[in-house]
Amino acid sequence: MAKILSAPVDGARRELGVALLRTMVRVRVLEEGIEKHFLAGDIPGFAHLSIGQEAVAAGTCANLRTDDAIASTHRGHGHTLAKGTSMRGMVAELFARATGICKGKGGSMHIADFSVGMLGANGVVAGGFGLVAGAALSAVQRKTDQVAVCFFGDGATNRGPFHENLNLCAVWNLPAIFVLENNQYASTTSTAETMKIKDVAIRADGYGMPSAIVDGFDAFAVYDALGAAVERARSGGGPTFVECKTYRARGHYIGDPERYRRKTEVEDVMSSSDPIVRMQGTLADALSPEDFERLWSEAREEFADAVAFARSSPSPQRDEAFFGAYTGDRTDGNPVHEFEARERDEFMPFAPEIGAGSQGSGH
Amino acid sequence: MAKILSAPVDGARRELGVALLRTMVRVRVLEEGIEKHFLAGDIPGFAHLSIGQEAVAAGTCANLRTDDAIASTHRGHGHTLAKGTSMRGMVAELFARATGICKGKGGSMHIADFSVGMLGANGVVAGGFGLVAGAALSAVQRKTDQVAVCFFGDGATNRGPFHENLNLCAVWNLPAIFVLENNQYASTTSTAETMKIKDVAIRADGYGMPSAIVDGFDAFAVYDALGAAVERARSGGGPTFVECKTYRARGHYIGDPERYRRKTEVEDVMSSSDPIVRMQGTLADALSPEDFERLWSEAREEFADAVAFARSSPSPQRDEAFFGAYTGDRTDGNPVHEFEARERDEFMPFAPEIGAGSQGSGH
Amino acid sequence: MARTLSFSDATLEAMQEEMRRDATVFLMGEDIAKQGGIFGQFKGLPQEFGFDRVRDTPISEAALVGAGVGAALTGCRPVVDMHFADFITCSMDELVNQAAKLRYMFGEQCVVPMTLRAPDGITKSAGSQHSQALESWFMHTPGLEVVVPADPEDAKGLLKAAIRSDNPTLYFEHKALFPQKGAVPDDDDFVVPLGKAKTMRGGNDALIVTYGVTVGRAMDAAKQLEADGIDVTVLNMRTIWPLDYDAIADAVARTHRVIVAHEAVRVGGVGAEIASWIGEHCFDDLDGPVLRLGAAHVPVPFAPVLQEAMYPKAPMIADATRRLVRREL
Amino acid sequence: MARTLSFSDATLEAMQEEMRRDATVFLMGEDIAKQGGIFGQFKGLPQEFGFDRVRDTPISEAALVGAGVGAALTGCRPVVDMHFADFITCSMDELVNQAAKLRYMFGEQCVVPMTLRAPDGITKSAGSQHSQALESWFMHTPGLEVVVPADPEDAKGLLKAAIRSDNPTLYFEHKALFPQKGAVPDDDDFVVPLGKAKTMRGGNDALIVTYGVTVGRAMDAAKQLEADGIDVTVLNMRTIWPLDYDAIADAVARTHRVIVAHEAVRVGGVGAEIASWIGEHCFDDLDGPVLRLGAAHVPVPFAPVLQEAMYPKAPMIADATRRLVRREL
Ligand SMILES: Cc1ncc(C[n+]2csc(CCOP(=O)(O)OP(=O)(O)O)c2C)c(N)n1
Ligand SMILES: Cc1ncc(C[n+]2csc(CCOP(=O)(O)OP(=O)(O)O)c2C)c(N)n1
Ligand SMILES: [Mg+2]
Ligand SMILES: [Mg+2]
Repeated sequence: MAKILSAPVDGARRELGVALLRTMVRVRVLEEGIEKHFLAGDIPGFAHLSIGQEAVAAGTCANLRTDDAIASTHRGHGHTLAKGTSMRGMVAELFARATGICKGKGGSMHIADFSVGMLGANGVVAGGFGLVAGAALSAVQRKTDQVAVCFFGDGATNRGPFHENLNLCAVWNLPAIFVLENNQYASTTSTAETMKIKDVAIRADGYGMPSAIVDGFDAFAVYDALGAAVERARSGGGPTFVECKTYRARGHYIGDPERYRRKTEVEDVMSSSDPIVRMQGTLADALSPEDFERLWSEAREEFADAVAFARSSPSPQRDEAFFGAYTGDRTDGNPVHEFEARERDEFMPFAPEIGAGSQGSGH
Repeated sequence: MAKILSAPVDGARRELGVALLRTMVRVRVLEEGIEKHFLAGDIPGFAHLSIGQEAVAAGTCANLRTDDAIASTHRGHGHTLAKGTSMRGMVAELFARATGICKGKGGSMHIADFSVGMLGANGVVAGGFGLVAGAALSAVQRKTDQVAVCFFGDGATNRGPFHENLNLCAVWNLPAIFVLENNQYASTTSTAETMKIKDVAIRADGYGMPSAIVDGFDAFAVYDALGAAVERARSGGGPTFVECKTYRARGHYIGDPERYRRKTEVEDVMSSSDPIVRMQGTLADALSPEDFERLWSEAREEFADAVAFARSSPSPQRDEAFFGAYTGDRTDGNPVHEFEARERDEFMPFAPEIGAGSQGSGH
Repeated sequence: MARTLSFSDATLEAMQEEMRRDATVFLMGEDIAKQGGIFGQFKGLPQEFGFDRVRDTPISEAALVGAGVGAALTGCRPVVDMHFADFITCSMDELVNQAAKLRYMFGEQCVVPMTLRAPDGITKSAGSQHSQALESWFMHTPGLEVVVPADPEDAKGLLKAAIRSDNPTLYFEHKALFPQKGAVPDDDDFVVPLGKAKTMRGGNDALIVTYGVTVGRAMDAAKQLEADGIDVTVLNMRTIWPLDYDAIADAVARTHRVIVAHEAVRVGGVGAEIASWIGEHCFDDLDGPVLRLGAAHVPVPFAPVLQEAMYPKAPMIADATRRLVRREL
Repeated sequence: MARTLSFSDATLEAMQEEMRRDATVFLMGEDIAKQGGIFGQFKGLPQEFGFDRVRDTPISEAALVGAGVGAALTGCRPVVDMHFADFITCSMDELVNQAAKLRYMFGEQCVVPMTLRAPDGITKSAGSQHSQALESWFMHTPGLEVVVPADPEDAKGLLKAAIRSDNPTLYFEHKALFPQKGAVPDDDDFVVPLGKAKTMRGGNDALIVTYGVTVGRAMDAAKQLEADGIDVTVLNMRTIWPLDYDAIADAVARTHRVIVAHEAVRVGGVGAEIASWIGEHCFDDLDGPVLRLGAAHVPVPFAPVLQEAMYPKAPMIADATRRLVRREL
C-alpha cells in the first residue's frame, strides 16, 4: 500500500482544483438543501447525506468518462451529481415527481442515471460490488476500454459480496476500481467495533490487488490516486483498491439522534478537515473571494432552479405503479403486460389521491 | 504468518505418533472401503474422498476434547472418524440404513454426530463457517472453555461466508479455529485459476487474525500448529487460521474423470508425500513391521465389522420420510405433526418398496 | 388483567422476560444495542443484560444467521435481528439450507432454537429494497416456523413462543405496527401458541382470512361493512407455518364465502395456499369463489401516490366482501 | 423437420446458436468449461467460443449473479450457471433485490437480460441440499421470469427464449431430465414463446396442470388412466412466470375437473397459485375441488426408499385423477 499525498498547485492543477471545488460546492449545496427540504416534509422516505465526504466523489469522478460506470450506495447524492446527473432530475426524484430521473419510483436510495453511466444508488449495503464487477467484465467482453468504479463504505467491507467480487475482479484482471469511503462509522457502529484492522486496504492483499490509502478530505489526493487506478484499469492492468480516509459530518440518516458519538467529535474533524474549506485554502491565492462566492451562488441558483422544477412537476400517474418491472410495450400483448393491466384495473378504484410531498402512511 | 515445522520424535511424541498413525490408517481403510462399495453400488448419492489429506483430520482432532465442536465439509469422512464417530454408524449411514448415525436421512454429504461434537458434513461449500462461529459464540455465552474448529477447502475461501465469519470471530475474539485444507483444487479448478495469492493464510491478516502455514502431509506439524491454536482459543486468546498444504489423491468425487490434471501429478505427490508413508517412516525405528501391520489389520477388521453391521441393518421405514423436520413427539397434537401424519397417509399408498442399496431413480 | 402497550414495547417486554427466564437467550443484530433499535424496540436491553447478550454486529447478515444456527445447535437460544426483512436475502443459504434442514437430515440429533426477527412491510416510501413481505417463501420451506403478529398482544405472545420454540422461527414484525397501541395480558408467562389462529370477530356473512398488518385493515373493512348490514368473521392466522387449517375449515363451514387478504404479493403468496386449500377441502361449503387480495405483482415504488395504490387496504377488502356477499362478481 | 436429441444436447445447441448469433452472450459458472459440465451440457463451448466467453469461476455465487446483473446492465447477455439450483440461496439478494427490481425502481432506464441456469430436482439420493425445486419463490418475486422445460424441445426453445429476453430469467432444468431424449425442431431460430403453455394431450374427462419433470409423470398417469376409460388433458405450463392463465381457463372450461401437480413442495407452491386462481376465476366451471399434488413438507431425504416416498409420481397422479373423475374424494 503506497501512501499518496497530493502534488503542488501549478497552472493546470489550478484549473483542476477549481473544477473539484465547484463539484464539492455543488454537492454541499445540494445536500444542505436536501436536508432542509426533508425536514420540511418535501422529501419522503430516507435520505443519507455525504457532507464531509465530497472530496471523494469529486476527486474520483473527475477521472472518469461519461461512458465509464459507477455504482453508488445509500449515500449517493455526491457520486451521482459528480458523475454528471442534473440537479433537476435528482431533486425531482427526491420530491417523488414524475419528472424525476427514476420517474419517482426510486427516491434517494435508488437514484440512477444510465445516461451518464451511473448504475444506481443502492439500498442494500454492498449491493454495488457485483454491479461493478459485472460492468468491468462487460467491458472486457465487449472489448472496450471502459472502467467501472464502485463506491462503498467501511461497513460494506464486512459483507460477503465485497470479498467475492474483489477476488473475482483480481483473478480475472478486470478494469474495476474500488473506492472505499472510510468515514469511521457504519450507522451507529464505529469501525473499531466491527473489524480489528486499522486500514481496510490490507484486505486487498488477500486478493492480490494493489491498493492505496489517501486523505479523503483532500480532493487532489483522491484525484491523483484515482488517476493512477483508472490509468491502470484502462490499460489492462486490472483492478485497484483505494481507501479514502474521510468522515461523515451528519447523522447516518436525516434525523439520526447520533447517540454513538459526541457532537464535539464532529466539530473537531470538520473544523480541521472540511474538504471544501481545505480546497479553498489551497486555492486561496489563485482565486479571489468573489470567485469563491460565485461558485457558491451559482450552485445555490442551480439548486433553487431544481427545486422550482420539482415543485412545478406533477406526481406520477397512480397507474404507473403497476407497470415497469418488465420490458416491452405495455400494449404489446405480452402476457406479463396483460396481467399488469388486469391488476391496474383491479386496484385503481381504490388508489387514493395523495398530495405530492405527503408521505404514504402505509395504512 | 509463522512457518511451523514438526518437532523430533521422543518417547511421548512416539505415543502421539502412533495415535496419529492409527487414525490416519483407519481413515484410509474406511475411505478405500467406501470407494470399493460405492463402485459396487452399495452406497447411493455422492461420495468425496480425503485420501492424501488424512494428516489434517488426525493432527487436528488429536487436540480436541469430545465436547469441542467441529464443522466439516462434503469431504468429511476423515474429520468425522477422527472426532470419534464409530465406523458402524458412518458406514450404516452411507449404506442408507436405519441404523446410520443420521437414520439414513443424511448420507455422506450430511453426516453428523452430535454425541462427539461433530456438527456435520455440509453439502454447501463454506456452510461450516457460520456453524463454527456460532458454536464459538455459544461457548462464550455459556461461559465454557470449549473451542470450535472449522475444516474447509481452498475453494471455500472464495465464498462470502468465509469473509464474514472470520471477521466476526476476530472482532469478537471467539474461540474458533479455521483449518484450511489447501489441496490445490476446487473440483476441476486449481487455486491458481480462482485466486491470485499463493498462500490463502494472508487473508487472515485482513481480519487481524493470527495464522500459520503447515505441511499438511505431516501429522505432527498439523498437531503442533493446532495445539498452539487450541491453547490460544481455550485461554481466551481468540481465533487462529491454520493453512495446511495438502493434496487430494483421488477425484473430486468417486467417478470424477479428472480431465483437469495429469495422472502423473497425483503419483508424484503421493510417492513423495503420502502422510501415512511419511509417518510410518518417522516411526520406523519405534515400531516393528508387525506393529504397523497390526494397525492396518485392526482397521480392516473394524471396517469389515462396520460393513457387516450395515448390511444386516434394515432400510428406514418408508413413513420416516414424513417426520423429523420439527421437534416434539409426533403424537403430541402439535399442528405440525398432525400435518405430517396427514401427508404420510396421503403418500404411503404410493411409496415404492425399494431394495436397500438401490439408488432412487427420481422418476 | 391487561395493560395498554405499544407493539414496540410489547416486543421489548417479551425480550426482557425471556432473557431473564433463560440465560442462554441472547440477541444480536446491526445497530440494536447502542441506539436501542430503529423503533426503540431494544431500549435498555444492554443496560440490563450486558453488551455480551445484546450485541451490535458488523454488517454480515450471512454470518449472523449462520452463527445463530451454530449457537442454536450448541445450547443457546439466539435471537437474530435482520434490521429489515429484505436482508434475509443476504442469509438465505444459512436459513434455508442450514437452519431449516439440519434437524431432519441429521436424523433428529439436534435442535435449532433460533429466532429471526424481521421488520417488514410497506410504509413511508422506504422503496423497493426496504418494503417487502417475504413470509410466503418460508411456508414453502420445510423445517421453519413462521409467525406474523398483528397487534401488541400477538407481538409479545408470539415472540415469547418463538424464542421458546426448539425450531428455527421467523418473526415478521410490520414496521408500521411498532407505534400501534393495544392491550397486553399482565402475565409474564403469557405466550401465544404457535399454529393457532385467533378469531377477531365472528360474523356469519363472510370470512376474511388474514394476518399481520392486514388484520387491522380487515377490521376497518368489517366496520365499513356493518353499515351495509354485512357481518363478517375476521380470522387472524398469527402463525403462517404451521398453518391452522382446522380453524380455517371451521370458519368456512360457518360463513361459506371467503376473502383471503395480505400485504405480501398476491401471486404465489400465502393467500394462494389458504385459498387453494379451502377450494380443495371445503369445496361443498363454498357459496362462491374464494377471493384473494394481496400486493400487485411489482416491486414497491417510492412515490407515496404509487406506493399507496398497489396493496390492499380496508376499502378494497370491503368492496371484495360486498361483491362476494351480493354475488356481484 | 426434427431430430432426436437428448435434453442435455438440446441445451447445448441452444447455447451454441445463441452465442453464434449474439457476441454479447457469454457463460460463466463453476466447473463448466474445462470438464464440460456435470451432465456434459457445456461440452465443446470453450473450444468454439474461447475461455473468455465460457468461464470457469471461483466458488462465489453471490459474485456470479451480481456480476451477471452488472454485465446485463451494461450491454451483455450473461448466462450464469448455478451448478445446483439449491445454491441460488447463496445469491438471493443479487437476484431478488437487484436483478428483479432495478428496472422498475430506476424508472425503466435499464434492462437486465441475464439468464440463470439452475439444475434442480430430486434424483439419485443427492440429499436435502442438492434436490430442491425452488421455482415457487420466484413467481412471487416481481421482476423475474421463470421457465421450467419438460423435454428436449422445451429445453432448447425455452433456453433460447430466456437468453433473448431482456428480463432476468430463471431457467430450472431438472437433473433427471438431462439424459432424456426427444424430438427437437430443426430450425436454428426455433424458440418457445415465454408465457405460453403447451397442451400435451387433449382429453375432456379431466385436466392435469403441470410443468417440468412432472409432465412426463403426468403423461404416464394419463396412459394408465386410458385403461380406466379416462381421457385427460395434460397442460405443460412451460413458463411459471408470466403464467398462461388463459390456457388454464380454456382447459378448465373443457374439462371441469382439475389436478395440479409438481415436484416442488406442495405447501405454498406454484400449484397453490394455479389452483386458487382457478377457484377464483373458473368457479362455475368446476365440477369438483381442484386437487393439488406436490412434494411433502419435508427436506428431501437421502435414503432411496425415503426419497422415493415423498413426491408425486404417475401412480399418485393417476389415483387422484381417478378419484376426482369418479367423485370418490
Ligand atoms: C445488507 C444490508 N444490511 C444492513 C443495511 C442497513 N444499513 C444501511 S446503511 C448501513 C451502514 C452502512 O455503513 P457504511 O458501509 O460504512 O456506509 P456509510 O453509511 O458509512 O456511508 C446499514 C447497516 C442495509 N441497507 N443493507
Ligand atoms: C455453495 C456451493 N457452491 C458449489 C458447490 C459445488 N461444489 C461441491 S464441492 C466443490 C469444490 C470445493 O472445493 P474446496 O473448497 O477446495 O474443497 P475440496 O473439494 O477441495 O475438498 C464445489 C464447487 C457446493 N456444494 N456449494
Ligand atoms: Mg461508513
Ligand atoms: Mg480444495
